[in-house]
Order: sequence, then structure tokens, then C-alpha cells
Amino acid sequence: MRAIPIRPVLAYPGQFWGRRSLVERLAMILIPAAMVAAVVTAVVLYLAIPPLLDFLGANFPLIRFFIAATAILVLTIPTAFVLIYLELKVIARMNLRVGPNRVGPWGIAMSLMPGLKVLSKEDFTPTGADATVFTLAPVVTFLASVMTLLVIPFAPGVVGLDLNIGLLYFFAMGGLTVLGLLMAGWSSFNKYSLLGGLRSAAQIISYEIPLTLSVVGVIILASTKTAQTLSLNHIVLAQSGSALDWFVFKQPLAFLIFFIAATAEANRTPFDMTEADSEIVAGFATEYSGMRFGFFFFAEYVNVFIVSALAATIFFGGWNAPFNWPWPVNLNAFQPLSYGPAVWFAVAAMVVLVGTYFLAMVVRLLGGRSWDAGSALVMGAIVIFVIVGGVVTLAGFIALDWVRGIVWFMAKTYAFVITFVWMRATLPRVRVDQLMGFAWKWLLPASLVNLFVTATAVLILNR
Amino acid sequence: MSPANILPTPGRFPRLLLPVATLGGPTPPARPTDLDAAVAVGAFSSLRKAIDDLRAEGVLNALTESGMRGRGRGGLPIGEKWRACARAAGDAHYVVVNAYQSDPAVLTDRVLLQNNPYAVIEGAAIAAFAIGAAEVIVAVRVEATEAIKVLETAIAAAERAGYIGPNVLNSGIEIHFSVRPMQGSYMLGEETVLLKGLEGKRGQPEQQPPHTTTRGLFGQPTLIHGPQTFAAVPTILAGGIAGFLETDPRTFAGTVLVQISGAVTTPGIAEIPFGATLHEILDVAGGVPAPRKFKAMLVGGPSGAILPAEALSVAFDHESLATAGAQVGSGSVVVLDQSTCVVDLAAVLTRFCADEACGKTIPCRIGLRRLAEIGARICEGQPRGDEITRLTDLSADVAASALCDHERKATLSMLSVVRYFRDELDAHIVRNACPAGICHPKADARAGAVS
Amino acid sequence: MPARPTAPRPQNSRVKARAAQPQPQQQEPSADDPRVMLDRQLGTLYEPIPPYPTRTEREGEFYSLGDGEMFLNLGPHHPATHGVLRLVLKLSGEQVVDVDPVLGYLHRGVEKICENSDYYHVIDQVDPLEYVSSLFQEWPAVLAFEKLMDVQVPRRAEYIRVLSGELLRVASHTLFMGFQALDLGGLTPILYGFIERDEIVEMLAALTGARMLFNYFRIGGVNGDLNHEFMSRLGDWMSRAAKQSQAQSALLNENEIFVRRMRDVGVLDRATALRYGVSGPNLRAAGVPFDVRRAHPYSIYPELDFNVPTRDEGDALARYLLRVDEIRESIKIIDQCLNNMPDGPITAKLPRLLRPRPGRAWAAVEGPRGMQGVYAMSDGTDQPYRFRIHDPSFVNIQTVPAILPGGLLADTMAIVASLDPIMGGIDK
Amino acid sequence: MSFVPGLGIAKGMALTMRRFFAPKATVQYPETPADVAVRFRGRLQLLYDELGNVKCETCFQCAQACPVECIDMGGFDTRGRFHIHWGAAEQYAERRQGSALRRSGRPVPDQEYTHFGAIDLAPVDAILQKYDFEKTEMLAILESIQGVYGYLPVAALKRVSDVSGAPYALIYGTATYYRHLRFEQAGHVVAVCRCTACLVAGGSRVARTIARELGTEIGRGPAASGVSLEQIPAHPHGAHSPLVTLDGKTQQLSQSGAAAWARALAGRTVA
Repeated sequence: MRAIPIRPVLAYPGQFWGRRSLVERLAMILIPAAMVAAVVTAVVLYLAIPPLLDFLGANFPLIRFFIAATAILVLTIPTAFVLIYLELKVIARMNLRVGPNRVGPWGIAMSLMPGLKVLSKEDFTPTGADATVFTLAPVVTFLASVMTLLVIPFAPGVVGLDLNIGLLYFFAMGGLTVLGLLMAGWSSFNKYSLLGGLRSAAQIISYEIPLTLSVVGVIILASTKTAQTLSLNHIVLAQSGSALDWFVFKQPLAFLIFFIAATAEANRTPFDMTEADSEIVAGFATEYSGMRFGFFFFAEYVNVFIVSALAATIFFGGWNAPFNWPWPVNLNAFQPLSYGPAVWFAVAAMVVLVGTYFLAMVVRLLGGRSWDAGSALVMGAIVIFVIVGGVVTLAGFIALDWVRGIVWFMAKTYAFVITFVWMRATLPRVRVDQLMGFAWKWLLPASLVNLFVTATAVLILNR
Repeated sequence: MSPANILPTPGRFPRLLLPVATLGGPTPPARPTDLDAAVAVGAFSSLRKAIDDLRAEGVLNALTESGMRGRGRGGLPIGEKWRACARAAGDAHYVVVNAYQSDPAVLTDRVLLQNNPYAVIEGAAIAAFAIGAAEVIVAVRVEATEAIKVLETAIAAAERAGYIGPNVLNSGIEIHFSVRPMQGSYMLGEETVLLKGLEGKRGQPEQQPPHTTTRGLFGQPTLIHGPQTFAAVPTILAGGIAGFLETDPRTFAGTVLVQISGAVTTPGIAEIPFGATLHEILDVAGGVPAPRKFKAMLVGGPSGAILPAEALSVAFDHESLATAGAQVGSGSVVVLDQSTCVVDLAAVLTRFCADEACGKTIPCRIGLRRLAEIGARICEGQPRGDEITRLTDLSADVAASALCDHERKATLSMLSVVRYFRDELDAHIVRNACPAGICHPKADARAGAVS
Repeated sequence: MPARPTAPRPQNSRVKARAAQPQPQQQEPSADDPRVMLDRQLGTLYEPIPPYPTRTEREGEFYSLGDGEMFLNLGPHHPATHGVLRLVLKLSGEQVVDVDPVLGYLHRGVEKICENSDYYHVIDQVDPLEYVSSLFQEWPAVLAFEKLMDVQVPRRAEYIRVLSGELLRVASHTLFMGFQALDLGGLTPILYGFIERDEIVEMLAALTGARMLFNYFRIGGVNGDLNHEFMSRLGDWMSRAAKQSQAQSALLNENEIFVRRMRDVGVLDRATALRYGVSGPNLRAAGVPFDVRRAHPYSIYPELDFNVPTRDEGDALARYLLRVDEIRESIKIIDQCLNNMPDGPITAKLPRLLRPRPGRAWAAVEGPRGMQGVYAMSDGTDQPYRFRIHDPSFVNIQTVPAILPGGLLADTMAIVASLDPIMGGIDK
Repeated sequence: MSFVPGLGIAKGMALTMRRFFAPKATVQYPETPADVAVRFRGRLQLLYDELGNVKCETCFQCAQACPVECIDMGGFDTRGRFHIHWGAAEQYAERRQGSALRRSGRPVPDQEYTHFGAIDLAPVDAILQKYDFEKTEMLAILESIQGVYGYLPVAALKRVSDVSGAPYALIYGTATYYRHLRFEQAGHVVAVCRCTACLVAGGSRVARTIARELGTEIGRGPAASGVSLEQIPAHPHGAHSPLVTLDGKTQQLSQSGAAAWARALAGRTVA
């Protein structure tokens, strides 16, 4: 055997790890971690449950608020990802393009990628920038938009904090975002961001007034039904009954004004002056990079979600169903938990496992040879979870009213989100002075007229 | 007499490379791989001397002063080459012993390795020590099975004895030897092509400069010589610089192995000092036997030149052979008698060089093929009008744009025929006749041809 | 052969010694050392005022800031400048007070290169200038050389030239509509524009062999004859061409926001347009019906009947709508070319080495952005003595300082896009 | 300009919603090959000179230098050896996909090799394991593969390229350069010595007549007669010249006898 001469070993990644694909690497890290976590939580729960229960009983409202706040903060990021993916796909479809379909099945991971990329990028502070204001600006913008979610009633019981001045709190927090944009614009020592910041100040202030005035009409109508007129929960309760009781049919002009002012509030397309790509590069966010830019990026999408949620709550009856189901279906005959949790858990596990293997085979058969065993299994698992999830939500929808509430609420909100995205795909951008002129010359008088008409109508009818 | 046997040389020729019994020289060890016998005769003493007192700098100075030249085609002084390689920065340095004798007829390196392996190993070890290399690769032809066996046993013995390996003469220096049998292409004889072969790539030469001393194997500084050069180094350090100069101050220091074959009484390998004349080389091989008459001598292998009788007084060293239009080349000397047609031989040699060209540069790939076609046309008797002028111009272009030695020297055979055997060439072109009777067989001249 | 230890071998002595030496100390702090203070006037905003003393009175007046004014560098690296154009705007708030367009970022001396290349080579040197409509660059060059060598071009070649030229004009205008909408913030029209342009460009690839830089016209004719693939794609496209461009404009022409952004913006009236020497759609939008195909007829345009659409307002909207009308006209021309396409050779006989008689020749063609002209001078050798290229975008971009001041920053985008400049042609 | 203020915007929105459901214009390039026009001049392909042989020496320098490994060659090279042709040059999809997968470290699916003739690839993996996937040991790897299979099957070369990460052009370049590596199963091998001594003794004439009879050239590989003509690398000492061997056994041949011998050999194998 000839001796093999030694030579400098080239920097070549380990054969084993370097050759694994992304899916295999993720699986090799996540699966063991998940198992360990499951065991640890089981042990902790078993030990800590008794003392924990009575502490909770003692001061339940504080705990409830604490849980609600963290839930909202945690939920905003996934909603932002869903919105980004939705926007990418819908605008692509409208442009006769296919949109992302390479990263993950149907391009689902495409919205994840910018998130991860923004996390990994270095966010430097440009020389000459005012460091503290520069760093705080994204925080103010993001928190302002997230905190407004606290008062939005997702379902009958499910609301962060049922403030009786919910609507006022909402607009107060909404106003804070403009502070963040101004701080960003001024502090990044760049002419383009300065222009962007000033534009955002002018735009949001001049649209704040028509927005609030258009909602006053709704408050007047709500006052005829409930005492706490500013609480969003009560506004939704005021619209219960069939679709005809929704305020949009009683306040059509107010809805129109609200919708236009809301687009301006969220800096969406006809009025996205603050971040006008073709004019002032990236507006206030020109100098931002890394996670700071990530906050602005998510804040924008969370804003869209909030504005559509508010529109759905005030004008389209929040979690009220458009018409109540004529043939009452009740599931009380089927009491799943009565057989004891163990049986239930075993059945669920059986269904999931068998379902995964069966669907993996189906995928392999249909998909042809391009699906190797590993990804076919993953695909099978995903499909079975979707099916099981669907069945459970359907059961919940029928049985529990808060599930029904959430489903209706989400349907309406995402309808509005899609309209915003639809507008972004179609409309060009308005000039700054036209924007201002339109607000002061048209929206403000219209909202005042609407207010006057609703007031007189209520006065006359209620006598 | 098989061409591989070693011819005895006259006493006054110095005995440096082959420890063969000569009139009055020291008796060589019975078995070439017997380490103790070799050490007794002085093997590895220069290595010890180099490591203990001369240090790396001393070795380089000694070689520069000795004015010793490389035995390969270049014939450049090796002192400067080693110093450049020592000074070149790199992650690792390498020493490569180029024992890949590409000329199919020449067996000199193989015979040297079989008879005196320790001299080559010691020389390579000294080189590795001087330039700070930890790795010595000996590239040999796959067919030289005998030489490979001897070399590997010698390396094993030397490593066991501690002369090479992880701790050379317990001085903390590491020098590892490895033997790489190579095959598959005539061009592997050229140094950069051999490096490409060792790297497992397509054997095509590289631009020099940067010379292999700065960018060689795997891009690191590499020192490449033939086994004869390495075998001569220990004798320089041992015999002291003076020992070398005594032979003949006006010529190059040292000796070279020459393969003499063709129409001679005793073809074989002889150790000839630089400066000996071609006539002396012919006498060493016993001259041309009675019935045949000496006609010409092919010096330098396939890309060598065909020299007539008048050129026998030329000394066998790089400069004087170059003036005569030949080259030391692979160290092969083929004696031709009256029966060979010089023009046909030159055409065939050019055809061989064209087929073996690696094809990297256009003049070498296309030019040599056109030269071979010219030679073939002359031999077949359909020469075009100005064959000779086209021949000389084309040869000048090919040699001028040469990337490696093969291309530079491949045109020598045809040019030497034009220079020395113009009458025979004209006979072919003008009268369409072949004096030697090879190209156009005449009834009477057939008898003399060698079967 | 004993198995050798496979432990990694230590570096040889000299490398270890060199590594052990202490690293040389750095004397002066490096530039990005935080301790190094920037110069003191950090407080004031950076003003792009050139350090050298002002050379002309106009430059002095431009670079003197009034109160409340600031300079803004728009470009050269900017998303909406159609290539590498730098506009130094003097803003007071968002109002544009004055503009100084800076050109030359793409200049590589094409005219000098053409002087060192033979007549065949000049043609493909000229392609990358106005890369969106490169046939219209080759055309004047070829016409000028044909005048110099008085070569008679066969009729079939003329028809093919007009056919491919008008196709490229449609493609160029479709792309313009997309970019105009993109600069105003619309995301969809640019995609529709590219989809349609790609269809036309794929068709031209079937005819000429290239998608963008065609190198298809030759002195005395064209390179390749019509082939089946080209004709089938053309027929397929012609059947729905009119309807397609109509749908595209429906998205924008009546869109209130688009119209409000474009009407009465960047008004280029007749007098200034004529004074600057503007040509093409920008001039016809100002009410001057000048079209090289009618004014100085060349090739077979006199035999084709098409009218020259003109508008009087001269604002950005007029320029946009005029190009939409021109697409309809071009489709009519293509139809006529197809109907009466003659047979015969597609190139004239020419010697391999072209040595035209010493002389000068000027030829101009109506490109999508205006008059593309070439002034060729030959001195009898095989290389042109002087090869002057007249590019319409170069003239159009000169009008920017005249029509931009007064508008807002957002208007600059609308105006520059409506002029449809191509930097390759401007900087040559 | 329509007088109703919102009509224009509404029409625009309607158009985009219609286009939302319209068929899409994207062509998924690597999966569906792009339909390039016949006359497209951007295609990379080999040109022929006036004599009709390929201008390119197929020395693979460009293929080895190409970072994305999209250059590959087909047809006969100047020494007449046939290269494996990868299909129309602009069929990049299939090849680029393989190289993209390999460079990103993911395993290339197996079915890529089958249309090269299915062979058992286990020995190839064993050899690669022995040489530790070292690119610089390519010559040794190829020689051991030829030792196992008797010739160099293309599927094996593709396997070596994918597993060791060496660009395919490097492997193919090395395989076609060295004379002792061959691409076709070797039948009878006639070897001719062309050393100076043999050349002087008329060896080249013998070689030329044998080549003419067998219908092939030195190093070209087996012609119709199934006999391939090789060159003896070195003249073993002691053998007389000119030296000709058939499958290793030396033959006594004179210049005149060579033609008859070769014709008989070719006839015997063909018949």
C-alpha cells in the first residue's frame, strides 16, 4: 500500500454535520430538546400544582391581567409573520406572479426568513446620530402599537382588560406611534429620515382628528343601548343580534371616513408617505438595520392588524355572528372528558400516529419519487395536525361560544387586512400636500356632519 | 549486453554516483540496501556534518561556492535555487525527487536508485534540512519495480536507524520520506507537470516564474531535482569544496550518468564527468563495431539533436552542447550507423514529440503537428516548395513561445538535420532519393538495414 | 512500509520561530478607533458644497444657501433615478428651489472606442448605449454608413427593420409605463409591463438571436431573415396586442390618485421645449407635432400611413398618455409591414473590408425617446475618423432644472420618470 | 377622466382582483426548462474549424475554472476519445441542480446516475473511504477504480465527484489525460515501444502499419476490431527493438511482417 504523503488539511466542514440538510439538522436538535422539556415540565407541574392553585385563587385578577399582557405581547410576532406571508403571496398573485414557494412547503417559511435575518444582522448606530433617542425610537413605536391590543375584545370572555374607557385608551396609545417615528426621523442624522419623520408627524396628526370624530357617532349609537359606551366590549354587545344591527349600516359615512383615516394612521399604501421608497429611500427607517429595523418592520404589520381589528369591532360587530344558526346543534350528548383524561390522551395519540404514517404513504404515492422518506413523514404529520386541529375547532365552534367568537372576529379582521393588502398592490402613492388638503378640507367636515346628523337622529328617535 | 548494465569508465573519470568497481576504486558494498556497509563507506556522514556543524546556512553557502549545477535539462546552479526555496514563506515546504525518467529508452535514474539508494536519500534529507521541509516525495516510474523495492527497503532501514523519520539524528527535526510510483504520460518528466500529477490533476505545465521554489506542490515552496543531483550533494559536503574542483576547473563540477545505445559494441550506462567530449563517450562504449561505419549521434533523447562525426569533439556539458544545437536532455546518447536515414529519424522524433505534447499552448499543440507533417511529406517524397524555410520559421516560433522545456527543445532534431545533414535533406527534397534507403527502398541498399 | 503516525505534524522550525516573534506594535490609532474625534463642525448638517471655489456665476448662485434651505443629494445611488443620475436638490422644506443634475457616472468614451474600431465593430459598440431600445441606436449608425458608402438597401430589409424597430418601440413604452407607476408607488404595473415586454423581447430573440443588445442591423441590410418561430409568435401576439395595452392603461389612466399626481406637474411648454432642443414624445406632448419619421422621412416610412399623436398640456400626464397612443400607432405600422412584406434578399453585396470614401454623413431616426442621430466622418481608412452620437435623453435631462423648481420632492420622481431618461444613452 | 370620483380607483382594484385569479406568468425555471429561441446566440457550444475537427482541445481548463460548474463538453476530442455528452448545452437545469445540491452539502438523489448504465457503486465508496475523500489523491482513486471495474464507468466518476466534492471537470480532465486510464472495457491490447532505440530500428513504421490495419491510433481505444493500440511506457532492458507486445507477450515482428500479423489479428477478433 503506497504511503500517503501528509499535506495541509484543508478547512473542510466535518463530513457528518456538513453533509446534513437543513431539515435533518433541525430535527436532530429540536426532537431531543422537546422530549427533555416535556419530562421537566411534567415533573414541575406534578410537584408545584397544589401550592400554586391556592396562590392563584387568592389574587386572580392580577394574575389574569399578567397572563393577558404576556399573551398579547407573545401573539403579536406570529401575527406579524402571518401578515407578512399573506402580503407577499397576495401581492404576488395580483402581479401575475406565484410568490414565494421555495422556502418551506408553499413558501411558508418565507416570512420567517426576514425575521431571522433581521435578528442576525448587526444594528449599528451611525456616527453623528443621537444614540439614546436612536435606540428608543423603535421601542416606542412597537410598544405603542402592541399595547392597543389589550382592549380589543376577541371573543365574549376573551379580552385583555375590559377598560370602560377602552376606545379612549386605544386612540391615546395609537397617537404614541407618531412619537416613535419622529424620534427615529430626527435622531438618525440623515436628511431622508428627517423628511420621513416630519412627514409622518404631519400625516398622522392631521388624520387623528377625523378618525376620532368618526368614531364618536358610533359611541352615540352605543349609548342608546348600554351605559359604558366607551368600552369596546359593550360596543360589540350593543351590536349583538343579526348582521343588520351592526353599526356599519347605521353609520355608513362614518365607516368610510374611519377606513380612510385608518389607512393613513397605519401608513398603508395610498398614504405611505413616511416610508416612500421611490422618494426618500426608506423614510425614517433609512439608517436602521438589524433588530431595530425589525421592530419598525413588525410595528407596521401589527398596526395593520390592530386597525382592521378595531374596524371589525366597532363597525362589523366584533365576535357577533352575522345571523344566529337556525337549527340549534348541541353536543352535550357527547361528553369527551367523561371517560377520564387517560383514555382521551391515548385515543388522541393513536389517531395522530396512525394518521401520520398513513398520510406519509399517501404523499409518497402521489408525490412520486421526489419525496424522500423523511420529508414525507414530516408532511404527513403536518396534514394530520391540520385535520385534527380542524375537527377540534369545529367541535369548539359548535360547543363553546368563545371559540365561535374568535373565529368570527378573526374572519372579519383578516377580511380588512386583505383589503389593505389589496390596496397596496393597486394604488400609487398620494403627494404630501394632497394628503393634507384631503384630510382638512374633506374628511374633517364630513365627520362633523356625520356627528351632527347622528346626534339629531338619536335625539329625535329616542324622545 | 543489455542497455542497463554499467560500463567501466577510465580511471581518471571521478567516481561520485555509482559505487561500481573501477580500476583501483573502493569496493562497493555487496547489497546496495546494506545500511551498515554503506555507513562504513561514508553514507549519512555529510547529513550528520550538515546538521551538527554546518547548519542550514552553511549547507547553502557550501553549495553556492561549489558552483554545482543541476543534472536535469536546465543545468542551473543549485545553490541559488535552494536559497530561494529556503527563503520563500509557506505553510509547509516540500522536496520532490524527480526520478520519473520520461524518455522510454533511458534507465539511468533507475540504475542509480538500485545501486546507490542511500546517496539519493542522504542528499534529499540534506535538502529537506536546508530549506526546512518536513516532507520528501520520491516520484518513480511504475515500471521500475526493482528500483522501488530497493528504495523502500533503504528508506525503512534509514528510518529505523534514525537517519530520517520523526527525529533525524535526535536533532528534533522531522523528515518523512514517501515513494510515489507514477505512470500515464511522457510529460510527467517536466517538474511542474509532475507536481500536477502528484496533486491528482491534469498534467499540464505552469508558467515559470513563479518558480516551483516559491509556488510548487499544493501552492507551497517545493525543491525539485533529479536523483543524480541529490546523490552528488553528499559528496560535495563530504569531499569539501576542493575535492570537487580538482576534476577540471574550466568545466562544470561533478559527473552525470549517460545512457549510450544504438550501433555500439557495448551499449550501457556510463558515469561521465561534465566536460568529457562525445568522442570519449563513444570510446567508453567501445565505438562502432567493424562492419558498420559511424554516421551520426542522437544526443538528448526524443527532443535532442543529431550531431555528425565532425561534432564529436564537442564537450558534453550544457553550454557547449547548446552551441552545437543539442542538449544534455535525458542524458541519452544514441549512436547511428550508415543504415539509418537521418531525415526519417528526425521526422519520427518530431511526430513522437507532437503526440506526447499536453496541448496547453497552441504553438506546441498545432505547431509540432505541422512540423511532423512537414517531416512526413519530405520522407514520402511529396515536399512542397519552400519546406525548409517554413520548417525553420515554424521551429523558431514554437521554440520562442515555449511554456516548458519539451516545447523549447522539441524542434532540435529537425533543425540539426537542416544544419548538419543538408545534403541528405536536399537529396530527399530535390532528387526524391534516400541515401540510406529507408524512405524509398532501393534494391541494393536494403541489406545493411538493421532489422 | 511501517504505518506512519497520523498525528498532525508540527510546523517546521522556521515557521514556528516566525510565529513566536512579538507582533509589531501599532503606533498611530487606526481610522475607526472610537477615540478618534470627527472634526468639530459635527453639529452642522453635512452640506454637499464642493470644496473648490465656484467656477461660474450660476454655480455660485446655486451653492449659496438661503435661510431654511438645505441641499439633498438624490442619487447617484437612489432607487428611482433610472440608472446612475445624481440630482443635487436645493430644498426649502419639501419645496424644490433649484436643481443641479450631475451626469457622467456611466461615461466610458464610446465615441472614442468607435474611432478605434472598424465599421462592422462600431455597430455593436453602439448597442449598449440606450439598452432598452438598442435597435434604434444601430439604425442611425447603419443609415449613416450606408450614406457614406452609398449602398442600396433591399426593400425586404427595410421592411424588416421597420417591423423590428416598431416592435421594440412598443416594448420600450410598455416598460416606461411600468416604471412611471413604480416611481409613484404602484407595485403592480411594473410587473404587467415586464410580462408584456418579455413576450416581445422573446419574439425578437427568435428573429435576431438576442433579447436586449441585438446587434442585428448590418450595413446594407439585416443579419437574419424572418423565420417561422418569429412569425408564429408575432401572429399570436398581434391577435391580443391591442386589448392587452388597453387593459394595462385602464389600471392607471383613470386612477384619480395617479392622475392627481401627474396633472399640471412638470409642465414643459412649447417655447422651453423648442429652446432646449427636446425631441420625441416629450416634445409632442408640448404640442409640437415634430416626428423624424414624418419630418425627415427615411427607410419606407413615407409609404406607411400612421398619424403622429400630439397633446398640448405638456405636463407629465400628457407625456404618459401620448406614449400610450404611440403604442397603438406602432401596432398599426407593424400590421401594415406584415401585410405587404416583399420578398427578395435581406442584405446588399458588400466587400469584406469597408473603406468608405472620405466624407461626412448625418442620419437620424425616431427612437422611443426622441431623435437618435449619428454624424459619421470617414477619412478613407477602415476606421471612422469621428463618430458623433446624438442621444435624445441627454437633451431631455437638460430640461430638468427648468421644469423641476417649484414642485415638491415627490414631484421630482414623477417628472424625471415622465421624461423616461436612459443613463446609458446620456453618459455614452 | 370619469366624473365619479372613486370610479377610476374602483376599476383599478377590480382589475387587480381579476388578475388575482388569472393564470400566473412565472416559469419555474429549474423544473420546467426555459424555451430558448432556436436562433438564440447566447448558447455555449463548441465550434468546428474549417477542417471539421473541434477547435477546442477539451483540456477542461474553463470547466475547472467555472465556479458554478455549468461548463461541460461533449463530442470527440483531438485524440479521438469520445466524451460523455450532457445533452443540449442550454439544458442547464438538470446539471445545475445537481451541482447546486452538492455545493450546499445536501446529498444528490441517486436517480441522477441511472441513465449512465447502472453499476454497483459500493466499491467506489470503499475506495473513497480509503483515500479519505481527498481531492488531491484523484489519480490514485481513479487507478483503484480502474483496478476494480477494468475501466472507468461514468457513473463511478459522477459518484466520486458528488461524494468528494471535487468538480466533475477536474475528475474528467485527469481521467482523459493519463494514458493508462481508459473509458472502454479493454479487449486485446497491442503495445508498441516508441523509445529512441526502437524508433531508430524502424519502430514507428511498424506502429503506423499496425495502427492502419487495426483502424485505430495509439491511445484512441478499441476500434471496430475490438483491439486497442497502446504505447509501452518504458523499454524493458534486454528486449530487442522494435518491440511489439500482444497482451504483454512480446512478438517477433519485422517491418514487412507487421502488416500481415496485424491484419490476421484484426480478422481473428472480428470474425
